[in-house]
Parts: sequence; C-alpha cells; structure tokens
Amino acid sequence: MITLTHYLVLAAILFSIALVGILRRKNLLMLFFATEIALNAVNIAFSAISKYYGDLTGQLFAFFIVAIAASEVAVGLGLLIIWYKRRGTIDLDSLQSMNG
Amino acid sequence: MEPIKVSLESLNLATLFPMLIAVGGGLTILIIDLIKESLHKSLYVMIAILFLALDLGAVIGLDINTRGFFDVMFVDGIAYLSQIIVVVASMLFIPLALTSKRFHEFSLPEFFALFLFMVAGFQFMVASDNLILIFVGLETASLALYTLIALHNREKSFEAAIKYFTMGALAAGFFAFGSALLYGLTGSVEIYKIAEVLADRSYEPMWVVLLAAAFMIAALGFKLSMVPFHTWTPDVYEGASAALAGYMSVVPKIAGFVVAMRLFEFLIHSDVTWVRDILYLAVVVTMTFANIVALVQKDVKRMLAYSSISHAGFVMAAIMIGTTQANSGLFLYWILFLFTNLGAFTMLWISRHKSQIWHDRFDHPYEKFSGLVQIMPMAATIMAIFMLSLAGVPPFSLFWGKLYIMGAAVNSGYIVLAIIMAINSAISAYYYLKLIVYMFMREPISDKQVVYFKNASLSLKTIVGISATFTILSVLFISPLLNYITEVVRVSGF
Amino acid sequence: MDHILSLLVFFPALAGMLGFIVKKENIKVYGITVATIEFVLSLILWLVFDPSNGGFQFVEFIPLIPNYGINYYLGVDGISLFIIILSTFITLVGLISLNIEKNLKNMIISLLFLEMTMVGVFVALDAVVFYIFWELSLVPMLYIIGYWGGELRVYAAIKFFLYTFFGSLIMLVGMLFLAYLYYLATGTISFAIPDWHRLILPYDYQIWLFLAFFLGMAIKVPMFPFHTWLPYAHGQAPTIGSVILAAVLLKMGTYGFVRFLLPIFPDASVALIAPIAFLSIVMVIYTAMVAYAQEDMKQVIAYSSISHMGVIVLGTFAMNVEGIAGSIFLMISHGIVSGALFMLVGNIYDRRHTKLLSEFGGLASVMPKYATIFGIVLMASVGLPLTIGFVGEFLSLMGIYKISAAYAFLGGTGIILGAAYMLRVYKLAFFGPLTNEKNKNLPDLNWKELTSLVSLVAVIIWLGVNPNPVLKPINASVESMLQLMEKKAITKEAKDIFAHNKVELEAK
Amino acid sequence: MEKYLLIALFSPLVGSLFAALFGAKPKRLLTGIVTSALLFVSLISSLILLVHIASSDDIVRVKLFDWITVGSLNIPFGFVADQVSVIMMVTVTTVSALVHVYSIGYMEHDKGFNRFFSYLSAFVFSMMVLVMSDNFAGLFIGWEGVGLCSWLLIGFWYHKKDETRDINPSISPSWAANEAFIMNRIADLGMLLGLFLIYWHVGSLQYDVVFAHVDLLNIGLVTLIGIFLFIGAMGKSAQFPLHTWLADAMEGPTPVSALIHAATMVTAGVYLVVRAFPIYSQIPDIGFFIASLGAFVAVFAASMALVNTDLKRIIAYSTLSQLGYMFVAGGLGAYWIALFHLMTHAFFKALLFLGAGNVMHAMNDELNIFKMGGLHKVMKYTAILMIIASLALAGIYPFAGFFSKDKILEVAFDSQHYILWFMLWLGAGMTAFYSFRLIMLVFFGEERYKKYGFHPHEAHWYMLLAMAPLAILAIIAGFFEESFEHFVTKILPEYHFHVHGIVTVALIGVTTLIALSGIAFAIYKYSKGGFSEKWKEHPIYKLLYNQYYIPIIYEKVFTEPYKELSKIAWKELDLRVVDATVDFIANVVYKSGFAGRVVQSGNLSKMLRWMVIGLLVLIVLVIVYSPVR
Amino acid sequence: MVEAVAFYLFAALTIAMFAITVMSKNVLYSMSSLAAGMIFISAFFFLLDADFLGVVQIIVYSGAVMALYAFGMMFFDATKDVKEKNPSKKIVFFLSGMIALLLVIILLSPIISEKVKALYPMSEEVGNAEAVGVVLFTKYLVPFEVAAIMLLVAMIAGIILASKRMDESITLKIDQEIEKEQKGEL
Repeated sequence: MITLTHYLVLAAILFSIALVGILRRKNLLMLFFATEIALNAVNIAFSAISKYYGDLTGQLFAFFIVAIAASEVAVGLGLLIIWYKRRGTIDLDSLQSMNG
Repeated sequence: MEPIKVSLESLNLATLFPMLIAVGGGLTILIIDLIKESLHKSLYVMIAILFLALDLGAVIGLDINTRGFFDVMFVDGIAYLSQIIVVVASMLFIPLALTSKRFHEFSLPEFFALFLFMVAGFQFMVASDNLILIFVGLETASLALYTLIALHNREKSFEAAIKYFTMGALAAGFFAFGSALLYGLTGSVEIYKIAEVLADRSYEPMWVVLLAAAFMIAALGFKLSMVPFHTWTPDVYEGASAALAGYMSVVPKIAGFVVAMRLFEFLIHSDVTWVRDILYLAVVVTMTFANIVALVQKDVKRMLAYSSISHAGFVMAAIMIGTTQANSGLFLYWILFLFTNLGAFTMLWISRHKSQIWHDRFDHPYEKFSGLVQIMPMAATIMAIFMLSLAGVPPFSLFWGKLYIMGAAVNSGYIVLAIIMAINSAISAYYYLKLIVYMFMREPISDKQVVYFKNASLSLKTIVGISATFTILSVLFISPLLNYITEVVRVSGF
Repeated sequence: MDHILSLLVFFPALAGMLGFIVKKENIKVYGITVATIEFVLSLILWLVFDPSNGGFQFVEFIPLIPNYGINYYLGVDGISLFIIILSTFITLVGLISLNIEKNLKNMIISLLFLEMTMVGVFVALDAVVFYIFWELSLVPMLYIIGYWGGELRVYAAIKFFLYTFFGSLIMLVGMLFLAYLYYLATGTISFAIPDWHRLILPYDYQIWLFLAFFLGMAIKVPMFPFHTWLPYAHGQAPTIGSVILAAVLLKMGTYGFVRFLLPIFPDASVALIAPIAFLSIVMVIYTAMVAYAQEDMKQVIAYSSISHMGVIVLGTFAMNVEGIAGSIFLMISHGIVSGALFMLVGNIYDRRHTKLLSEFGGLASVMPKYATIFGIVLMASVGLPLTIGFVGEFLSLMGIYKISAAYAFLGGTGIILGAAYMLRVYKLAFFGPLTNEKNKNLPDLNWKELTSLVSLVAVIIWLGVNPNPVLKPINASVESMLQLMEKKAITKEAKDIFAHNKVELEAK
Repeated sequence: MEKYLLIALFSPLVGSLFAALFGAKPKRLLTGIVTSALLFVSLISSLILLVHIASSDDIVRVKLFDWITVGSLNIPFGFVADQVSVIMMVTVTTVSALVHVYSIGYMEHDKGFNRFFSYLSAFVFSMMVLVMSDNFAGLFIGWEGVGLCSWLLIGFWYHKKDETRDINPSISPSWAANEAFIMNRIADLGMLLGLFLIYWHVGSLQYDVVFAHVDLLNIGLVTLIGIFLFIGAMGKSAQFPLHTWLADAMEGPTPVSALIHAATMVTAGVYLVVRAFPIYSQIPDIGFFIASLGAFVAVFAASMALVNTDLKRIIAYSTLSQLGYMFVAGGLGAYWIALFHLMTHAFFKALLFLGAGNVMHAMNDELNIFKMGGLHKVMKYTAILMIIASLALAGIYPFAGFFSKDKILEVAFDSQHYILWFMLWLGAGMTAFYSFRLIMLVFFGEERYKKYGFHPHEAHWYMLLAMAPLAILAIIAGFFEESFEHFVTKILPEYHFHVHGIVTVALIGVTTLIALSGIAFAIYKYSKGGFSEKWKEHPIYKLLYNQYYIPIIYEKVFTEPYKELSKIAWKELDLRVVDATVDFIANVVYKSGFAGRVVQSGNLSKMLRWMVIGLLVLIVLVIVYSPVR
Repeated sequence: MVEAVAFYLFAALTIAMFAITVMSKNVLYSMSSLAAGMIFISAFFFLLDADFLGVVQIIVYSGAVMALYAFGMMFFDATKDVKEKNPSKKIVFFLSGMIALLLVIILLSPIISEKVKALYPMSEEVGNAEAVGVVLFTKYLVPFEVAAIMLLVAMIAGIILASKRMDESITLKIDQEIEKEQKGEL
C-alpha cells in the first residue's frame, strides 16, 4: 500500500535533488531549473496530502504554486536576458561585483 | 454538487477595497501610458500618491477584526496597522522619484504600475491568514520588487536583482514546503485553523511540527533577512537605488513581520519552546552578526543595509517575546524606523551622483561625507540626527522603540536578551558614529556645495524635512501612537 | 517661578538653535550673553530655593507617555541645585576663556546644547528624562573632542562615546527592570525617581539592579578599571572640552550614585560598600601613582581627576550625612578646581602648543600671575583648608571613617599622593631655572583668561571659607534621603549601619 | 577684648594681602614697613590680651561664623585667647614682628621682596589661627596654612636648579619645599584620622567639648586619638622618622628659618600636645612613648649637629634636638614646662638664626663654617648676640635655656625615667659642644674666609636692633619661670616634683657641668684648629655627616621605588593591561567584522549555500533539540 | 497494487530525470530531462485523483515554462556543454544529502491527523476539475485574482526587462547628454 509517507519521502528526495541543483549549478538558467524542481516536489506533497485528507485545498495550493513557478520563470528569464545583454554570459560567477 | 449561495454582504468587499484601489492605480497608469507616451514622471508620481491616498483612506475605513471573501481576507489589528504602515511608507517613498537628476526607472511608467502592484501584494500578504493568499501576495510583491530593482538599469542593480530573485526562489521553495507540512499536519492552510488543530493534537508528531516551523523560519528569515538567510541584503541595497533600498528596508519587512507574527505567535505561546528558543538564537545571531560586519563597511548604504538587518533582528525579538507589549513595540519601532530610515536613505539619495567620483565601486562611501558640516551644516546635522536615532540615542525616535521593546523583554523576564540588545546597540553606535565622525570631524575633500546637492529637489527635501521632524519630535507623539497601537494589537489578540 | 527648571533646561538649547542665525564674527558675544543669562537664571533658582526643605522643589510634571510611566518630570533639591549652578557657571567661565578660532560658531552652539543636557541631567526626576539628557550629553562632547581635539581626537572621541554609551545602555536595562518591578509592586508602571525611592525591593533584585546602574555610572565617573577612556578624552580634547568634561560630565556619574543607587537600593548599597570602597581606594592610590608618572601636564590633571573622584565615591558610600554631603560638595569643588586646572593648562598650551612637562621649567619668573593662580588652584586641588577642595574631602573621608578607619586611611593617602604629583608638576613647570629659550618671552595671562580664572579662584576661596550656604541645602536633602533609606532598609546589615551611622556618644 | 583678639589675628592677614598687591612688582620698601607695623599692632594686641588675661583670668572667646555645618558636625570659626594660647600669641608675634623688621634688611636686594613679606605675614596669620583656634578643625586650618607658607618660603628661591646631594644635600629650594610639604602631609593624614575619631565619638571638634568628654571615652579610643594626633605633631615638629625635611628646609631665606623652622611652626606639634593635655594625661603610656621619642631625637639630632659643616643645618639639627626636649616634657606630663621651653627656645633660637643670617649676608650666602673664622673682628655685635644665644641654648645660667631645659631634665629624673634623663643629659653636653664649635669656627680662630675672597661686613643697624629684644629675652626670659608657671597652670596641669632640695641642686649641677664641659671642650679643641682630617674618614663621622644615611635610604626605599612603581602603573598596568583590555575587546569585535565578511562573499552560490546551511541547522536542531514533554 | 507499481515507477523516473537535470553538463539534456520529469510528475497527480492539476502541470510546465526556457536557451546560445566550476562538490552533496536524510527520517512519522475533517471534501460525484473550479471561484477567488495580478506583474517585468527600453541606461548617462538627445529628437 502506498501511503502518504511514500509521497512525502518522494517529495523530500526531489526537494533535496533540487537543493543539489541549486547549490552546484553555476549556470543561472540551469539553476532556475532546479528551483522549478523544488516547487514541483512540493506540489507532489500537496496533492498527496490533499488526497489523503480528501480535501481540495491542497490541490489548490499546488495550482497556485504552479502559477507562481510560471511567473518566476518569466521574471527570472527577463533578468537573465538583460544580464546576458550586458555581460554576454549567464555564469553565476560573473555576479561578483558586490561583496563584503 | 450544490449551488453555492453567496451574499454580497458576507463577502465583505470592503476588506478588499484597499488592494483593489492600488491595483486599479497600477492599471490606470498602464492605460495612461498606452494612451499617451512619454509623460513626465511627476504625473505618475502624483497619480501613484493619489491612489495610495485612496488606498489609505480605504484601509482606515476598515473595521478591525473582520473577515471577508470566504474568510480569506482577514483584517485584524495587525493587518490594519501594517497596511497603514505599508501605504504610508509607500506614499513617502514614491516622491523620491522626483529627483533633479534622471534615473532610468522613473522614466518608465511601468515602474509606477509595478510599484502599486507591489503595494497591493504586500497588503494581500498582511491582510490574510490563509497561507495561499499570503504566498501569492508575497510572490506578487517580490516579483515586482525584483523588477523595480533591476529597472535602475546598471550592472549592479541587475546583479542585485538576480541575486535577490534566485535566493527568493529558494525561499519560496522553503515556504511552499513548510506550508505543505502544515497542511499535512492539519489539513488546513488557514493559520487560525492550523493553530487549533495543532493544539488539539497537542503538537504531535513534534518533529514534523518543528520541521514545518523550521521551513517557515527559513522562508520568513529570508524575507526578514535573518542570519544566515540575510546574505542578499547588503548586495541588493548596494545595487538598488538608495530610494528603493530605503523602501526595502521598511515595507517588505513589516509584511514579513506580520506573517511571522501570525505564524509563530501561537507556537511561541504553546508549550513548544523550540520555536521560541530558535528565534531567540536567531535574534541574537542576527543582531550581533550584522552589527559586527557593519563595523567594517566602507559604504554608507551598505552599512545601512547591515544596520537594517540588525534592526530587523532587534524587532524579531519582539515576536519572540510575544506579549502584547512586545508586539505593539514592534509596530511602534517600525513606524519610528520607517521615518528615520526614510530620512537616512533620502539623504543618501539626495547626495547621489551619476558618476562614481568618490569611489570606483560605491555610490556613498564614507569619504564622500567628509567635512560635510562645513559645507552644509544643516544637512550634516540632520544626517547626524538620523544616525543617532538609529543608534538609539535619546530622545530621537528609535530610542523610544528600543526602550519599549527592551522594556517588553525585561517585563517578560528576558533580562539577558535585553542586555544583549543593549550591548548590540552599543556596538552599532560605532558605525553610525563613523559617519558622524566623517561628517563632523574631517576636513571636506571638495568644498563645492553643488557637488553634494546634485540630486536634491524640493520633494526630496520635503521628505527629509518630514522625517527629520518626526525623528526629532517623536517624543511628542509617542504616547498617542503607542496607545493606539497597543489598543489595536490587543484587540487582535496578539 | 513654576517653570524655571524648564526654562533653565531649554533656554540654552533654544539659544543654540537661534545661534545658527547669528553672524560668525559675533557669535562669541552671543554665547557669553546666553551663558550669562543662564547663569543668572540658575542663581535666581538658588535665591528662591528653600534651603530648609529637603524634598524636591519647583517640580514640573507633564505626562509624556503616561501608559508606560514616562513623564516629563523635573525638580530640584539640595543635592542637584549646586551641580546645576556649577554647570552653568563652568559653561560661562569656559566660554569667556574660550580661545578657539576654527569653526567657533559650531563650537559655541555645541556648548549651548551641551549646557542643556548638563542641566537636564541634574533636574530630571524621571529616569527616562534623565537618561535622555545623560546620553544626549555625549553628542556635543563627541563633536567637541572629535573636531577641535588633538592628534588622536577621533579615537579619543569614539572611545569616550562608545564606552559611556555601552555602560549607560546596561543601565537602561536596569531602569526598565526597575520600572517593571515597580509595576509588579504597585500595578502601575513608573519611571519617576521619587516613586522608585519609595519602592522596597527584595535583596537579590537590589544587588543585580545596583550592579546594572553601577556599571553605567561607574564608567562615567570613571571608576577603576573603567577609567581608561578619560585620559584619552582629556588628552585630546580642547581646553573647553576638558573643562566641561572634568567639571560637570564626570559628576553625572557620582550624582547618579546619590540619586539612584543609594536611595533606591539601600541594602545593596550597604552590602556592596566593601567592594566599591576597594575600587575607590584603588582609584585613589593607583591613579595618583599613574598621575605621578605622567609626562604631559594635562594627563596629570586627567588622572588626578580620577583620583579625586575616588574620594567622592568613598564619601558617597559612607552612608551618613557627613560623607554624602561631603561627597556632593566635593563634586562641586572638584568641578571648579579641575575646571580651573584644565583652563590653566589650556592657557599654557595656547602659548606653547605643547603640554609636555619637559618643555617647561621656571615659568614662575616669566608668568607670575599665571604661577600664582596655578598655585592657588593647585592648593585647592590638594585640599588645603580654606579652599574649596578641603571641605568636601574632609567630610567625605570623615564619613567613610565611620564605616571603616582603614578605608579612610587608604582613601586619605590621596591627600599625600595628590600633593606628590601636583607639587611635582608645579616644580617641573614653574620652579627651577628658566632654561627653554621658547619660554623666555611668554606673555602672562591676558584679561580674558584672568577674568575667567579669577572668578574661579574667587569661588575657590569663597566656598572654602564659607561653604555653609551650599552645605545647608545639601544637608537638608541628604538627611531626608538618609531617613528614607533607613526606613526602607530590609537587611539587618543595612539596618545596623543606618541606625549607627551617626555620632554616638559613649559612656564609660 | 574681643576687638584685640581680632586685631591680633587679622592684622598679619591684612599685611599679607597688602604685600600681595605688589607681589609681582619690583621691590617696595613700603610693603616691608607696613607688614612689620601691622605685626607690631598684632604684638601689642596680644600683649594687651596677655595683660588682660593675667589680670582678670578672663578667657576671651570670639566666634566669627560657622564654617562647616553638616549633620551633627558644626565647626565654627571660633577663636580663644586663654592662658596657653595667649602665651603662644605673644611668642609668635614677638618673634615674627622682629623677624619682619630684620627681613627688611635681609631681603633688601631680593627681587621677591614684596612677595616675601606677603608670604611671611601670611605665615604669621596661619600660625595665629593655629594657636588661637578653639577647635581642632581650626587648628588644622592653621596647621595646613603654616605648611603652605612654609612650602612657599622654603621654595622662595624657586629659580635655583636641582643639584646632586654631594653639592647640595637639600638638592634645591623647590625640592626641599616639596619634601617638607609632602612629609607634613603624611603626618596630616594621621592628624585627620585623629579628628575623625574624635568627631565620631564626641560629636564635636571644640576643645572644651572634647576635653570634657575625654573622661567618658574608652581608654583604647583615647589612646588611638592620642596616637593619631601625635602623628600629626611628629610631622610638623619634624620628629623621627619624619625629620629629614627640617634640615632641607634651610634652603629658605634665613629669616624664614628663624621664624618658621625654629621659633614657631615646628613647635606647633608641641603646642598640640600641650593643648590636648586632657587626652595625653589619660594615656601615660603614649606619653612615655612621646617622651622616649623626644629623648631619642634630642640625642640623634644633636649627634648630627656635631659634625655638620653647614651653618644653618647645625642650627636646624639643634632645633630638632630641642624639640625633642620639649616632647620629653610634654610626654611626661610636664605640659607647662614644655610650653615654657617652647617659648624660651623661640627667643634664643630665632636669635641664633638671625645671627646666622647676618653671617651669611656677610659671607655672600656661604654656609660652610670651615670657610669662615675670625669673623668677630668685623661682626662684633653679631658675634655677641650669637654667643648669648648659644649660651642660652647650652643652658648656662642665667640664660633662658638654663631654666627651661634644666626643668625638663629634672622632670625626666623625677619621674624616674633615668634613661631618658641620661640621654637628655648627654644631649645637653652635645648641644653645648656643637653650639660653641659653631661659634668658634665662625667667629674665632683663623680668618679662613680671606682665602676664599669674601669681604664680610656687619649687618644693618636695624637688623641688629631687631635682634636685640630677642637677645634680651634670651637672657631674661628664664626669670619669669614662676609667674609663667602660675599663669599657665590655670589651664594646664601642674607638675608636682617628688624630688626636692639637694637632689635638685645636684641635678642642676651635673647638667651645668656637662654643658660647661661641652663648651670648654669645643673652645679648647677649635681654638687649636679642631679635629684632624682623619676624622673625616672615620665611619662614625661619615655616618653622622650623612645624617645616618637616612635621606638616601628614604630616596632608595620610598621615593625611587614610588617613581618606578608609578611608571610601571602607568606604562605597564594602565596602558598595557587595563586600557589594552578595553581596546582588545573592541578590536576583537571590530576584527570579527572582517571575519564576518567572509560570509558575504558576494558569490551567489555561496549565498545560496548559506541559506541551505541555515535550513540544515534548523532541521538538525529539530532533531537534536526537540523538547521533551 | 497498480498504484504501488505506478508510484515506484514514476518515482524512479522522476528522481532519475531530475537527477539528470541537476547533474548534466548539457543544457539541452538538462532541460529535456526537466520537461520529462515534469510530465512524470503529472502522473502522480493523476494517481492522486488530481486530474485537473495534472493537466495544468503538463500544460503550464511542458507547454509554457519549457517553451520559455527553450527560448531562453536559444537566446543564450547555451546548446553546447556548459563549463561549470564546482569547487566544493562534497559540501553540496553533504548538505543536500543531510537534508534529504533528515527530512526522510522526520517524515516517516505519521503526519495525518485522524480528526481533521476535510474543508472542501473531494466527492466521487463531481469531477475533479469542476470541484476545483468551484472552490477556486468561491473561496479562492481572491488568491486567484491576485495570481492574475502576479502574472501580469511577471509579464510586465519580462517585457520591460527584455525590451529595448532597457538597452540604454539613463541612470548611467550624464543628464546633459540626455537633454541634448531629447532636444535633438524634438
């Protein structure tokens, strides 16, 4: 029997994979992929919980998360484009003019 | 499936009006832009102010402790207060667009539209106890904010925006995960309900409850720039324009505080001491770390960034303490902080140059203010007063906030915390003093008044005047302010 | 007369603000005028003050933050009256002798603001109002040291500010806690000092609160080992800064002892007599030794200030009328004397731009007036009878003698060591052959310097010969304070001390 | 009579202030005349008071106003002229009036003429306050006042530079002045403690109240008070071990030495003991200690005088020695005798000093008696006056010293303190010897001064005239012994002798014998050219000549270590430990700021990593720190 | 049983896909596997009776998001292998691994509260999409509208950031030049 725990553990694992991506990616575009993964992991958790409660709220939350993820992509890409226009790279290490 | 009956009254649309006005304002600006291009920024500023004024009126007209729209909207005292703070702060900050120099963002009408959307986002965020709406509101505001930062249109502002955005995306992940856990625990996304259910099951399984709290602390910690989630703050402040940096130091944080209050207060008051202890730790680390790093900054704006981290830590203590006194202290502090920081950042904004004549990286290095008192005694004095206020020197405004929050700490038995706060205030005095030392005790590098006055305009000066007046004379209206805040906070049960 | 205290506090500040408008060339006249008016006001206060009344007079009360117990609450009693007059007097004298050209306007405006804070500290009857002025006094002083000071001025100024700021913040926590305890006891929160005076606290609370207050004030005094900011501050400050710092600002600390520590925490005060006496004695002896070793004239006086403050603290913790009244008198006398000494050093510094003792010698023959006045002030400093310095020192030591002869003896060594370092300075600077070429044509004091110094000398002698007009109001207030303390005492130790801390005739 | 009291008290002050007006100006003869005249006014008032009191036994009291009123303490400016104080007043004003007149001549070429008179009159005023006060605090005012004036006057020639001890054993006037002041301060502390003790147990510092109360006090307490007060007396009267300043004080102008360091100020200690007799008569043990110390100093100081070559120092040691005698009398309860010797000593010692002043004047301030000799030819009157004074000092009948000093020896013998008596007896011999050694070396024998090119001359007539009354008093004062006793014992206790008749006569004989032999030995030895040079190599000579090495010991044991310690306290402790600790803390905070910046590397990856680390920490805390319920 | 098989299958697939996404050096691979992972996730939604969500997932992600990314990728010309400097792999894997481990440990405890009653119960009668719609347009109408604003914000942001109006920075220009240009235009 697949229980909620299974789904949650899966979500946790996916979330951790996302963290791996977020931590190790130097290419900003690919880093954004990883943030998408994190949100998707949460979506699994939400819909699973929703199912086990028989409650729709979780699905709605997941729905909003999808919306949020989409908006983030738009803004993120916009930022990347303008950065790329200026610097010709989307490498994360190029963003180091401010520190200390 | 049964049809759903909805009466307009039960929706209580009034709770929604303020945000609708702000959104409407944003849309109006977009429409005006469509109709006629290249209008002067002053028009947009005034439109924005007008809509914000309407917004403020709508907020003030709200009844406290009402819910609306299927209980999604929730206007309790803290929502009411924080909305007022958000709107007033926005009204005070938006005239900073009227500089005598031209900056990229203000030439774009979209800036003002996004600004109003952002205000609406923050209002949604505070005026609800539904995690979904909070999340959506938060993201609306944040996405707008990232864009506003980038619109300053120079490499540093892009860098700032990207950093802020990326970290924000991670924090959004944290928030989502935390919400999922809370939902899993309680089957609800409404905070009051979550609190009920958790209390009902006596916070078991404890680990999961705490895990959810941990995620939430991480997510809000990012918004409130708690150490170690603070790393974006100085870079973003440095990259953004001084006006926007000042805005960021005030408005998003008050929204964050309100959410944090809603989320953590019930945990703190339950016998789950974990949250309290962790917040205690976080508060101490945040205050201290930020203060220490601020000591070695070379740029005033960056210093103020660390300073605002430290102040946020200080105020976070109020949430940790959790008494009515502490929570009203939080609002009092933040109102006072609003005016002082507004003043300080406006002073920076006034002295902004397009070319980096003082330092090849910084806009506002300390050296820039050398001997300011001899060239512009009034400006130097006012800036010094803002610095002293931030350092907590009485009788300037922030002293009263510190007094009140430290008093709240003492009254709840957190003597050690109060002492740590005191020590931190003493440490922080150093970096504020450093600016005073530069302004008052060094000889000026350039003796040309114009060099300093470059970006000043009447509206900027007015804003400085307002905040200076408020900072100096705060003692006169602390009492009514405090009475009102306490009353409002108490009726909403915090 | 009802608002004379407010007038006293805010008149200089208002004048300071208006001073921005006055033309640069005339600012000094303006400053002196304002300071004179303020001084006359303070004299009027003395005139209308009822010396037999030990309580607070001319009380003003305006609610500020009533819900949190913070009120604008002013009043004056015998303890504070003369320190107020001292502040206005020293400011006036300092302004007259002011000899600064760089940015004079800012200096005078800062001084006027400083005067407000000084008066404010001493008239405040609400702890928060007290704290406001206490902290605010740092700001103009910071500027004065940091801008017009010597080479290390910025370091000295920041050290001064941060050190005292740190201490007072700890004190603030103590105040908040005390207000809370007041709330627990009475159900209303209050920061009013007279309210606190009536509060009887449990012993352990007293100790902790005492320590919190003590730290803040001890740094200001400055007590050993928190004293190291002072030599820097004095060493770097311009003359006027040193004068006011030594004459008035340091007194805030000891005034705080009398106003807060003793009446609010009588039991803790009694219990902690020994450690505090120890610190004071270390202060007296150790700093006297350090003063002896100095090469810079001003540093000698700076350290000597610390040493004298040790005697003041001893007197304060004598817990009897003689000692406390003596210590208050000593605050005033030390204010005048150290003010005069710093002014004198300033005079020679103006002429030679050095304060190193090795640069001088034999000055008595080129500057006889200067040497004479220095001599008189020096004698007051070492506590010669019939000068102002003796009365307070005598009474303070007399008071502490009742607690322990050993304290009086060790504290009393100050009069020997004090003589040693002061006479050393005098010998090195004024005696011996005039060897340094640069000193051969030094002009003697000019009328400006003479006016200020002679007025100080006049006070030194006048109050040395006839201290009673000052002592009487002090006495009345101290007596009522001690009665209060006796009533409040809860520990046996304290009760014993208060019961027996007076002259007791012995029968065989 | 109050009027006269006030006149006596304040006319020196008026004179001082008058002279002070001209302080920095060039010499004005007027100042000298006015101050002297005012002192004569004071003298006459004192004499009127003396007559008044002697005739009516009326004690004159004046209370000006309250000085310090605090708590139960009330110190008035109260003055009293009773039998004791009026004697002191007369003595003081007499000597000082004469010294003033003398000084007009002595200081005639000095730049600081006006200043000198101002100081000198101020001294007299302080001294008058000291003796006339009716309470201990007033006494202390005078006590410190004379100390101040002594400081000013010793350091009068402040412009002289410091020398090594070989060249000038007093180093310099300013050094000597400071030494005197500081040493006195040490003693003053003792005295202050005494005052505190009195106050806290009696509640007043008025003599009458205190003395009325002494009986009621615990004996231990009285002992303590006695000790403390005597410590004060030891400083002012330069008793061992606080004696070194007196010899160094000879750096001051000679009239100063005559007035302050011989006749008046140094006897203040004796006056205190006499004044406080109700206390000391309660505590004979302390009295005995005082007497023993006195006897010791009498011999100790005399022995140093034996070999010294410095004109003034010899007389200074002699003063020291005589003070020892007075303390013996005071300590043994013979208060009136102490007072009597105080008075006679004032006369002849002042005379001696003034004579020495004449010699110095003549010799251009040369002080080495071995550079003098045969001066009687040019300075006949001075020689006569000094011989009179020396005879009085040596205690030869009928000179004043004979009466007073013999009485002291009698007291010592009578109270069965034979050792004390023996020491005093020995001291008497030594006194006689060194006095006439000085006379012989200065006035008689080979005229060595010619070798050094001096051209001595006699002093002004008015200087000699000023000395004359002293000489007369030195001769005749002794004959007033009985009336003196009668007069002062109205207040002071009488001393009842147990031995009478033959023993007394024998004692007088023995004492006179040793004095005479001392004189004879001196005359014999020095008329033949004195001791051989080999003596100077002898350890005993060296020991005596170097004042038992005490100044050097003080310097090595106290002064230098204090200096070193002070340096250490400043440079090592204050700067390196106390201040460095503060700075260290501040620096640690500041430096940790640099360390903290590492977090702020500006690299987005690292920033994200910090967030994740934060999350991890929180999660770990969830597991590790979850509360146990 | 089918559920279990499906779960494990898709779980393995998503994990694998996402692992490729975060580990691959090639953007194209990375993105493709991301898209694949997203679609596999929608399988879970279907498994969990969240049909509507599953559809939305496929449309939004595989449609909109992936399209955006693809455009982005082309714009950045990132089809070739990206060179990334990853100096501290150990830390990355340690952190993520620890978090994964701890999360799993914690999440093994039972979360679901038995007492909770569903606020908006799923019912067999009503289709998922309909049910979601009802709730979305009643209770969650406000968030929905806000989400709309959010998307508007995102759109404006995307447009303005990528537009030509950002190409020339007024911020960096001296004011006089701007005025000159404007005059020239006029």
